[in-house]
Amino acid sequence: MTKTVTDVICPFCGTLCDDVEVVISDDGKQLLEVYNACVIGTEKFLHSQSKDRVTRPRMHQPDGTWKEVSYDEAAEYTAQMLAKAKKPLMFGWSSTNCEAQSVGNEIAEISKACCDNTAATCHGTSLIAIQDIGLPSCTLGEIKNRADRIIFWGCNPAHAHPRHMSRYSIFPRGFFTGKGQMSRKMIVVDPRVTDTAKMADIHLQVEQGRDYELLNALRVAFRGEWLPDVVAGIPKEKIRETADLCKSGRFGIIFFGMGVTQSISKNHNIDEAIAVTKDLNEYTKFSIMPMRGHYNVTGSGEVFAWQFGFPYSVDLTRGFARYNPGDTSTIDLLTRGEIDAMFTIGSDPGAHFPISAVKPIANMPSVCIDPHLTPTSGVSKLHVPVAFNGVECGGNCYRMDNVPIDCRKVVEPPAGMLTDEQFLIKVRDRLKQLKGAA
Amino acid sequence: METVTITMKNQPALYLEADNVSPDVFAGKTAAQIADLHVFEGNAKGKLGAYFDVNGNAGATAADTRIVVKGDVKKVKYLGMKMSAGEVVVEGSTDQYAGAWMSGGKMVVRGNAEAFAATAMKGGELVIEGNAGNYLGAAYRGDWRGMSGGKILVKGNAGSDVGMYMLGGEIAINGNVDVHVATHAEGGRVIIKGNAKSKIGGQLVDGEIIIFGSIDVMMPGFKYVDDKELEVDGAKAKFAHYIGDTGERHKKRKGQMIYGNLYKKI
Amino acid sequence: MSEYLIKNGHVFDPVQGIKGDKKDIAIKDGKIVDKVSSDAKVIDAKGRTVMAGAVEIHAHIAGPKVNMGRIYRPEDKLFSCTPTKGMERMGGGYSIPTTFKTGYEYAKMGYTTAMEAAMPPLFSRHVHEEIRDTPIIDEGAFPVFGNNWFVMEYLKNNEIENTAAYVAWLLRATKGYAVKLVNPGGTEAWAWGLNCLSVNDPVPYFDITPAEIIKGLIEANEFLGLPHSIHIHPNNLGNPGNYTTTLDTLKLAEGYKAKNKFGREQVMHLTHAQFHSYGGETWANFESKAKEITDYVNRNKNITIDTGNVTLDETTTMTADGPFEHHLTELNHLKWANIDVELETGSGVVPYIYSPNISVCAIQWAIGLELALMTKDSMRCFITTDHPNAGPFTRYPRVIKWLMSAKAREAQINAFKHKDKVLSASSIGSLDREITLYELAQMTRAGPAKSLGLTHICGGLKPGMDADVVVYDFNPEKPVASPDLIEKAFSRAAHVFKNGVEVVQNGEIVSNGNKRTLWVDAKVKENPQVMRDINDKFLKFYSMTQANYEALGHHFIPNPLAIEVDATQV
Amino acid sequence: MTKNITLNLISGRSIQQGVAIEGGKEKPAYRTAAGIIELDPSDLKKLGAWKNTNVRVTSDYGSVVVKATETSQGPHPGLGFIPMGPWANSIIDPNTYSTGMPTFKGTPVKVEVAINEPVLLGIELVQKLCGVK
Repeated sequence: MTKTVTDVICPFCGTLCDDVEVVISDDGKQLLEVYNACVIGTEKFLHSQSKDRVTRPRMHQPDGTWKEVSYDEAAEYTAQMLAKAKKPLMFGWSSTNCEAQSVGNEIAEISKACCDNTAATCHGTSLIAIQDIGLPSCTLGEIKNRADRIIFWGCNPAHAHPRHMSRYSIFPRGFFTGKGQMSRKMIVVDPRVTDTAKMADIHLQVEQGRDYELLNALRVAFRGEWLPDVVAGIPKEKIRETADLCKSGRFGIIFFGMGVTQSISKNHNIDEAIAVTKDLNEYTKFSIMPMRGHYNVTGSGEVFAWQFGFPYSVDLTRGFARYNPGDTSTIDLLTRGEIDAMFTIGSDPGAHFPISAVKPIANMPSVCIDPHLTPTSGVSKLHVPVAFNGVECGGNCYRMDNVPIDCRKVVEPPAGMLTDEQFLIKVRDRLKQLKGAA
Repeated sequence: METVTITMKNQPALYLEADNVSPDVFAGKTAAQIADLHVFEGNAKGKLGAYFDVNGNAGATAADTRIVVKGDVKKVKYLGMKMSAGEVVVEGSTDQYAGAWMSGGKMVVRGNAEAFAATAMKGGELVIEGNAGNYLGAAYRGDWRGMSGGKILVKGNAGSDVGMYMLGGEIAINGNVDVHVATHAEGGRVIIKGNAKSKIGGQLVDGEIIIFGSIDVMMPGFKYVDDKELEVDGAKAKFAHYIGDTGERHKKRKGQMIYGNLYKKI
Repeated sequence: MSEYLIKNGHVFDPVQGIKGDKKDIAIKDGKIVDKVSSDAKVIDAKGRTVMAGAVEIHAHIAGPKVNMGRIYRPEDKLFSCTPTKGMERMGGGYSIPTTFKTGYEYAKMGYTTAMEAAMPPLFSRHVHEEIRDTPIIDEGAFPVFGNNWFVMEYLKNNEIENTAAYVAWLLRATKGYAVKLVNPGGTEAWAWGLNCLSVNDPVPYFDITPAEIIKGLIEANEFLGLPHSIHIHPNNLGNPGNYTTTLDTLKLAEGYKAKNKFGREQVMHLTHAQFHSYGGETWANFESKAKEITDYVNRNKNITIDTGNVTLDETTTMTADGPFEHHLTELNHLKWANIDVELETGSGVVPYIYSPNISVCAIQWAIGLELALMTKDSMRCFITTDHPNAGPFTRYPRVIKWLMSAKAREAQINAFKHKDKVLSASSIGSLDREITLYELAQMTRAGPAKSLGLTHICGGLKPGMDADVVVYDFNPEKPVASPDLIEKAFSRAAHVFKNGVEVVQNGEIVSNGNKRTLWVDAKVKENPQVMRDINDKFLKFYSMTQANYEALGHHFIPNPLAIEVDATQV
Repeated sequence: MTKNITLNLISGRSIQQGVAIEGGKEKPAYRTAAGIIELDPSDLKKLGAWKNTNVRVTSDYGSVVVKATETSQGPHPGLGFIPMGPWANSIIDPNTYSTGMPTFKGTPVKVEVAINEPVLLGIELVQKLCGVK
């Protein structure tokens, strides 16, 4: 006999689909089938079952081999490393739950560390822009029920958020959008003819790195001011047509992604996109939303914010919280040679940082807490495999629109494996002894 | 004016935070008391004297205190932070936040200064004889109140985001600048003797940008109006006059829209 | 649990009518008791003021818009973050403090209970996570109902019983405490960029008016017999001349009597009245209508209000009144955040600077104080700053100074750039009333507790009540040398006890206490139709499944205190 | 001297890369999904390479061998796409302009045919570049 678990939350991307169904074996140990999830989400659930999975902490030996150690020994190494370091960096947090993040923040506070999440390489620059001019936004249900103008700017949901368009943005029939896709106009801005762009009513194939200029041109068009003939490779007629299409909607939304946060101008691209949104609220109703990638990167920012006051790039080394990307941000800390110990959890800087920011990690005391084998675990001194969040343990996480959803545990982790939170509690308690903290 | 000379003797393994190195903090202190001030290397609290030789006593007030910083301080942050008077001379290059939040006095960096120099400067003078990093004379994150007064002179080049959210004062750069100049500015004046790349004056509400060299790509929100002759530190020259950012909000005076101004030498 | 005896203090307790008499307060097992054994720890309160722990009836201290404020205002924390200190976690933030700092600051001022004023139901998990991380103080949260699709659809057909059943379900699903209305109908209109500026403006599509929503929710609230009445932020907030909208709103309560077992007498609580007592047609002839508002309140016993005092600081405005925040950003051009919430509500956030050099700000300051000074019954007017909207809650001691000292008010008036305009646009200059310590205890303890239906738990020092006790370094028998000493005394309490645990000593945190989350568990008759409607809306319109919406496990609310009401027999 | 072309390189998510990272970064499937550069047909022609031949991509910041494939999301002449991962990150511009964000998109690169050079596995590549076994 098998059991079906419903209303399961997919822990892959910020879309946080919560309608997944999972078939598990009677003893609750095996995950057999996955329904409703996208191909990536399905792989995420199924991979947790792979037989070749590492189930115990391992120390990296100079000859490249790995020596298995106990979780207690792993916690000891981690606590000692954090206690000794003058400027440890605790990075990641996006693939773990808010409960673990809270314990992590306590550890960071006791060890006076820098702490940062994967916004560092995805929407960190969006946060800088939000701090500069705000964020008129809404929940995804508002899009589903009201939106008739959908803009995807520098993002490719067809690949990065596979169910976004069907659940929230393009296809669903909502309260005021009974005709679904027919009631919406879709605009895509991307230097490539992406699979998302192929579906659009209007595709602006912007010259890469000129989003700032194109966004500015839209604002100029709203005000009917003079425009050059061509901006960012787009003729001004096309720009004015797009501006009018935005104005003529009842409720519009701009979704934006790495195309703008990681291209030159970075925060300024988002800043100008938010200004575009603000302008459009003088003619109709418009919102804007970052397409957050990691399933709980948003949650990490929320927890950092209510506990320390800043959403990422937090520096606690002076005993109180400071924030200034460029100084306290992970990539700069690594490439500038500011830190002397690296603690990674729920993310893979080894694969997703520029190599010049990865090399320092290989040359300092380092811990990688991750259920997978990754380039980060490959260059770290200690690898601590843990239970899969959202599959083998529950816990709260936040969707790309900041809506909190409590993840479900669907199967037991392999015998004797700890969750992030359980391991972090070991580290915290040991660290308190070392630091003689209350 | 009394002079205190601090000379780097023990390089920090990481970076050093020396926000106590300012005339305001030194004022009224003897060399010994100054050596006893704290500095931070990461989370390790140490003494200024453990890293620097300290010679000379400070004057009674910030105004009559002059600080000379010698040796390699490339990895020292916050020199001259929040200074309100007196003088700081850094003989070499220094790291981030040189003269950040300064409100008076004069700071000279003979070499280069890294990012965030003169953040939210209110007054006084900062001279960087080498190159300046990013966010020179810019606002702190999230603050709409950037540099509001004082003068910055960079003899070399400057990085990106010069004068973001600038409200007043003047920034002069003899060399070239990287992208984004005077973004969101609502006053003040930025003079660039060399070349500018692109994204110049984006979201400019008010204020003035004068460029002697080239601009790779002009923002679409800048509209040519006329040619103007301007006198910039003594020398007269002819400039193409643009107003902008025409996509941005602007104040009105007597029903007249007040735009920011960009002048490009012809 | 330990015993305490607080000896010889001047006790002010409206619940028992004690007006400063020298009295001992005994604490045992977390409760106030008549007597304790000889080994009770003795606290000498001689020459000091003793009151119950203060009760915050309206502040924005936890949840999505508060955290948006923290996220998007790093400059609010610049140079103000505080280190770990003994019991205390790191803190930071001036107008939007971190959760830890929030709990500590309230406790240090002698506050032991606080209500989060607006919880978007879809975000209840977030609100409760922040409440969990706010030490010491007991907290509850008000879910917002004034723009909720279920409510508008039921009330369109005047279906009170169904509305009540839905309210009960949502209070349980979100672990909410009371029925909050914010710009009823107006925030739904804002989803289309519109607004409802009077109680009779129709809500787009839903063909219902704010007036019908308000009356309907009063009836549903009293049908259930909830501890608190409806708690309303009326339409047309912050606009010159809006006092007429406020009076229209208050009049909707006429003829309704409170039905509940908690001793609550009002059927409507008007919050941050200061923002709703404006005269004039433009900012140029902007003036106070505090007299018109308080005249009405003084005449009608079924209303309570809180002030929303402007503290003349740089702060961060945040409200579920989405259209208002858009209006504000158009005025001051500062960064604007907006969060529209599907089927339920919305909100906005904009920084604001109340400058003493701007006449409107100074007049707003005057209005807030007028409201407190012109309300005759201090059991029906409570001190708030609508934190952080009119100013941070950490300014309460300063507001208390202004209320207790005409001299302090005069000094501030003289400091205004447009003094004459303030005096002509308000009557603050002619008010010589000075709030007594007993009235202060009414406005900050007994009053709000009664309005919230918590009289049996907090707000007083009667044996049997929770031992929330505060000792202030303030001698009521000595004349006050300088008004600033009032502010000083109420900024940092000498002793604070929360449920019998000493949490503050000489203004320092000595224990993180054992904070509780207050919520209202209302039982109603089975209502299959409402359950069907809920089911249907989740299938068709919500972006989240009903099962996940209703999931609010123990890890969010480790220490709940459910206030139970039974409406099955109605 | 071998023929080469210069392109503007961007990196980013692809659904195959997404599936592969969840399937295991130690597996060859990850290399198949992300150890590639998607080129416009016209650029393949300029390079004089068949699709699915190995090429060396070099920038001011490093050099890496990947398999050249024909883009399915074109045309985008002059633009090369390497899915986010160790291969792209061996050569992208790490400059953050003091915002904390590297310039993952918009790095000028040179592409040349390298038929006989192997495309390394993800973890292998990073370990090699970091000089660890």
